[in-house]
Amino acid sequence: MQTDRLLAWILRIGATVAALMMLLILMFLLFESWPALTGLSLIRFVTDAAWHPLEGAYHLMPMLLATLLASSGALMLAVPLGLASAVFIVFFASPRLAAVYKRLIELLAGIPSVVFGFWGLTTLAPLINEWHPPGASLLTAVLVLTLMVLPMITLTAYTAFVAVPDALLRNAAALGLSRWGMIAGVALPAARNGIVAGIILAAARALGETMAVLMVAGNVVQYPESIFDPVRTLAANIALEMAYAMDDHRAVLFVSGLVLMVLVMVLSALAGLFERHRHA
Amino acid sequence: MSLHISADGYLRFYRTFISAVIAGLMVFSMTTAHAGTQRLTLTGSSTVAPLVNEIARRFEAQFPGVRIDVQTGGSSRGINDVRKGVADIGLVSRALKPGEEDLHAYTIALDGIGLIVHARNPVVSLDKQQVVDIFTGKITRWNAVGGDDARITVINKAEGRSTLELFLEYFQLKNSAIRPHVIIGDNAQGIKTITGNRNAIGYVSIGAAEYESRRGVPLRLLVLDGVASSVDNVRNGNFPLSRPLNLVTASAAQGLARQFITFAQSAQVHDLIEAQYFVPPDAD
Amino acid sequence: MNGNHDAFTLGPLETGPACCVPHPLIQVRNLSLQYDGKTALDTITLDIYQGCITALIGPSGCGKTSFLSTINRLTDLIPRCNVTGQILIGGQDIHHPNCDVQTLRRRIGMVFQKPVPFPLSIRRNLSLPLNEHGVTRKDEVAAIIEQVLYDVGLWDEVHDRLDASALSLSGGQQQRLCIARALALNPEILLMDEPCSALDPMASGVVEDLICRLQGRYTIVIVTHNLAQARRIANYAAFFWVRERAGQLVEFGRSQQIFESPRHELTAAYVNGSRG
Amino acid sequence: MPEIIIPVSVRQKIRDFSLQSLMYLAVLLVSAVFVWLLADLVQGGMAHLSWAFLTESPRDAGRAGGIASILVSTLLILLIALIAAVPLAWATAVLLAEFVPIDSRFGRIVRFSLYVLAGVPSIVFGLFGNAFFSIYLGLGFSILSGGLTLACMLLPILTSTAEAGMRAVPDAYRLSAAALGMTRTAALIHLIFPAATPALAAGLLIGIGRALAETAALLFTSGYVDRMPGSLLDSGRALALHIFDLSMNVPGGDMPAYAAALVLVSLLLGINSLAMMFAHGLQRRRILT
Repeated sequence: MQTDRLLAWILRIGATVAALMMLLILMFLLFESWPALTGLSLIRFVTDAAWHPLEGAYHLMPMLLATLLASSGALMLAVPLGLASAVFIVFFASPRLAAVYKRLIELLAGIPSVVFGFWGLTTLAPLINEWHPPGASLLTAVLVLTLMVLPMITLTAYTAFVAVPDALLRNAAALGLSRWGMIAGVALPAARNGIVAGIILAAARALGETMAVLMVAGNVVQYPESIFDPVRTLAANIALEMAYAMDDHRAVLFVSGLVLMVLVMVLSALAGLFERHRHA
Repeated sequence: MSLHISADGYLRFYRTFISAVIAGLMVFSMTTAHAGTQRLTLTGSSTVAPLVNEIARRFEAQFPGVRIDVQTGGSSRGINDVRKGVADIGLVSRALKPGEEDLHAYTIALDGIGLIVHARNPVVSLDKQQVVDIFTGKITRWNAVGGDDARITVINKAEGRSTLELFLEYFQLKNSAIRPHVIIGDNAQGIKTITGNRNAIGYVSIGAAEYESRRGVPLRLLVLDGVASSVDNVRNGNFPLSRPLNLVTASAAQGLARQFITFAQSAQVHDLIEAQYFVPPDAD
Repeated sequence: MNGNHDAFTLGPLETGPACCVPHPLIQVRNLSLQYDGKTALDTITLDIYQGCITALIGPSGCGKTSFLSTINRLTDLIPRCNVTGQILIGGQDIHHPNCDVQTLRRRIGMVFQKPVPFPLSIRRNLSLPLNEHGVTRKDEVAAIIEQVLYDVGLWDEVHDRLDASALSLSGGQQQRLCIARALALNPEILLMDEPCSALDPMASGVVEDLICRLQGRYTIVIVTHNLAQARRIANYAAFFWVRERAGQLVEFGRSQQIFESPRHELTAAYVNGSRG
Repeated sequence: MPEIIIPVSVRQKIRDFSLQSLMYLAVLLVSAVFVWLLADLVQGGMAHLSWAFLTESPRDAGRAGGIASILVSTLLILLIALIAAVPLAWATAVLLAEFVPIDSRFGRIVRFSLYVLAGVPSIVFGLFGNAFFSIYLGLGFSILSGGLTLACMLLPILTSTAEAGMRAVPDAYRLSAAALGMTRTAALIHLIFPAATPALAAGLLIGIGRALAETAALLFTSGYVDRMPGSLLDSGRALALHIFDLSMNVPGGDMPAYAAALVLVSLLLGINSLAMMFAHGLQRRRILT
């Protein structure tokens, strides 16, 4: 009994430390962004002429917009592709083919972002450059991000589809629904919450992705006029400028980190909500 | 079916694994403790870094037990890290600015900033106004300056890079006026981008550009206002866009840092400076 | 696996004084139990006699299993489970702060409905609890293992493969191993929660036979849905009934009396098969 | 004029057919891109890959030589991360799975906090690591601060896999062990941990994969000195960061970058497969028992 109590206390301390990690990170981000949050008026992130930190201009909007554009573009491509892949695995492929394809998607999920970025840099960007210079662009970033979040969407949708009770599908089939009628009318609604949660998590991942985007997006701070224009995302900006940022500039970078973290926190809380109501 | 064996086996595996890890770490920390290494951390300009790396190797060879680590990130990082105490010596590829009087700078070499294009780009020279027009987006195609009929890809340096600051200063531009297509950090990244894009133009350290082009990298330094971007022109003071390469410390250098800086300023490393296509400071 | 092993007939038990004496070993006084504020057992008062087999019978959900787990305080493991009232074992209150729950559970063996062999070897299944209770001398452990395996009639079946996985045993063998595991700690009391219901009839018969042989040496409390079995093996029977979702003790007495001349009409209806 | 009426079944068939074609198209596209990517890596990397590449340290900014020192640094960063994260994560998992009720307030707070931590972008971990470990704790750019930053990243994934693994162990073991008078600690050591081992191993491997793939969090914590590290306080360049640096900053660095990427991807795919094997074994085993 005494060993149990001792162990419980040790574990409790460990768990507390683990839980406090989040708080510690948040605290440090806040602490480092404090000069910007108090010293600069926040409206300057919107009203300053441009992003020229060394000239004291901290216009964050183009980067925020680029971040949102790149992520939503990636989702627009990855959601249909991912759903199609999941439907294929669950409802169409032979067990053998399904296993092979699912394995392929899992392997894709295991490829590190730097390799995606490298591939985008050496293969995709030159191709797009042939078509419409400069190659490193919003489009390249969207394509690379698509590849990165696709496995996530596929695998969560797969899990959600598999969790749909067989009886439901058998009943639908007994009613004479075609396979697609069954998928669209029964399986998709039943798996909806799980799929949505997966998509939200993918969005969070895309928003926070740094290296791959940094390598292929061109990193010019601007409002893109076309998908061939280079852009810089918030995360890439941190990676680019963190090394030499000082004083206000450094604080602003921490603010953008904070913005990213809050965005992602909201998204994961939302995903958690959907996850919880999966069977409701 | 003999699951119990695997279960017991796992326990044994845990123990072996953990003891192996601990043993490994102990051996590792012991070897390093016995070495009694003295360490210098240098961070900053990517222009200075390759040179300092070479100097550091020679220094380490002469003073065993010393380890010198060099990381890039731009001159501003060098200043920043020195002030924060993260680095012992900062690498800064320009003179100290007003507001940086708290630091101590030691010049080890001179360098220039040259405009570069791909080796297959027919353009060989530009004047000051053409450069300004290209970088501010008034000229967008190469044929306007005697090149191919192709869109110009403008490569600009990221903020915090002294190469950018000098470039802006010389052409009397504001960074906000420049219309870039690609933003690069280190010199090497600029050179790499140029070699991957026939229609790009950028500017980097002359030393770095010469070093790479002599190694067969397909790039060309442009003639600016009739003056060739070359080490010779930097040496004889003809090239307008030149700058000192400095080692910077937070307080007057002492101990190992002092030793290293003295070494880097001595004639023992002139061959290294020449090999990187920079100019030793006392040569002019 | 096949059930043939279970047809093996048991050898005689080496016993101490095999007797069922009307001396209360466990005294349950006004025991109530709430899960999450909802009453599951309502003021049970009951004596369980030393060396006897007491069968707990009644419909599903009437709290028999809950009652069983209050005796060895397994209810401690269930969050928001609240036990009030008294249980005295040999006159000692098991909820007294000085009562060490590990020692208590050592004195009280428990056998569950589904056999739960640990995913370890047969030998380790028996030696692990022994080691935990401080029996570490190898020869001593080996002797106890042989003794208890012999007692439950497994020795001849498994003595040549003690290091095989316990999961490789048949269902009936697994259940007997679990009984042996409980016996190895030399308990005074055995709690059995429908020990035969997950087994096929053949294996069930072997285990029932075993329980009968344990009578006298141990005080046994057994939950069973099999009335015939209760009638065959029990000295005493307690009939539980569920009223407004709370289990209550309706009638307690010698099993002959409960089954042949029940005093309460619910008991009569239940044992005659018309209710429940 | 007779209206052209398409019967429902025909309309349905057209719809089904077009949906099905689109689906197959998507599947083909995804497979093709994957094969393209892998083929590129293999083709680009094989030529440069050799035994010497693995055993020599990089020279000339990585254009020549190999990746030996990079591998050592990567391994050390990984070790630090695991040594820091595994005990903490598993302790938390044990507490959550074995000691507090699933819906207790404490458990919920810890779980929520880790859930949020799991979503934090790696660059934000990098910011934190730089501010906390490198500057505040004064560890500078070192393998130690990089490893500790990674440890924070691994905490949620290690905890959740371990908790799930322990929850999957049947309650019957816990009850039986308790009924035999065993302490929880004893049950944990002798029964639950061994039974949960495949899940723990799978989680560990997933964590290792995550750590090996990480770049952004290491950029400002472990730094990118490409020399053989002499101590844990030296800066060391991780493999993923080496690929980044070669491809971004080194003219003529593409070939070694391909080779390094091939090494990293092979490593990760191997680890990934191993993790899947453990997870798969776990499923099969649950059916068996």
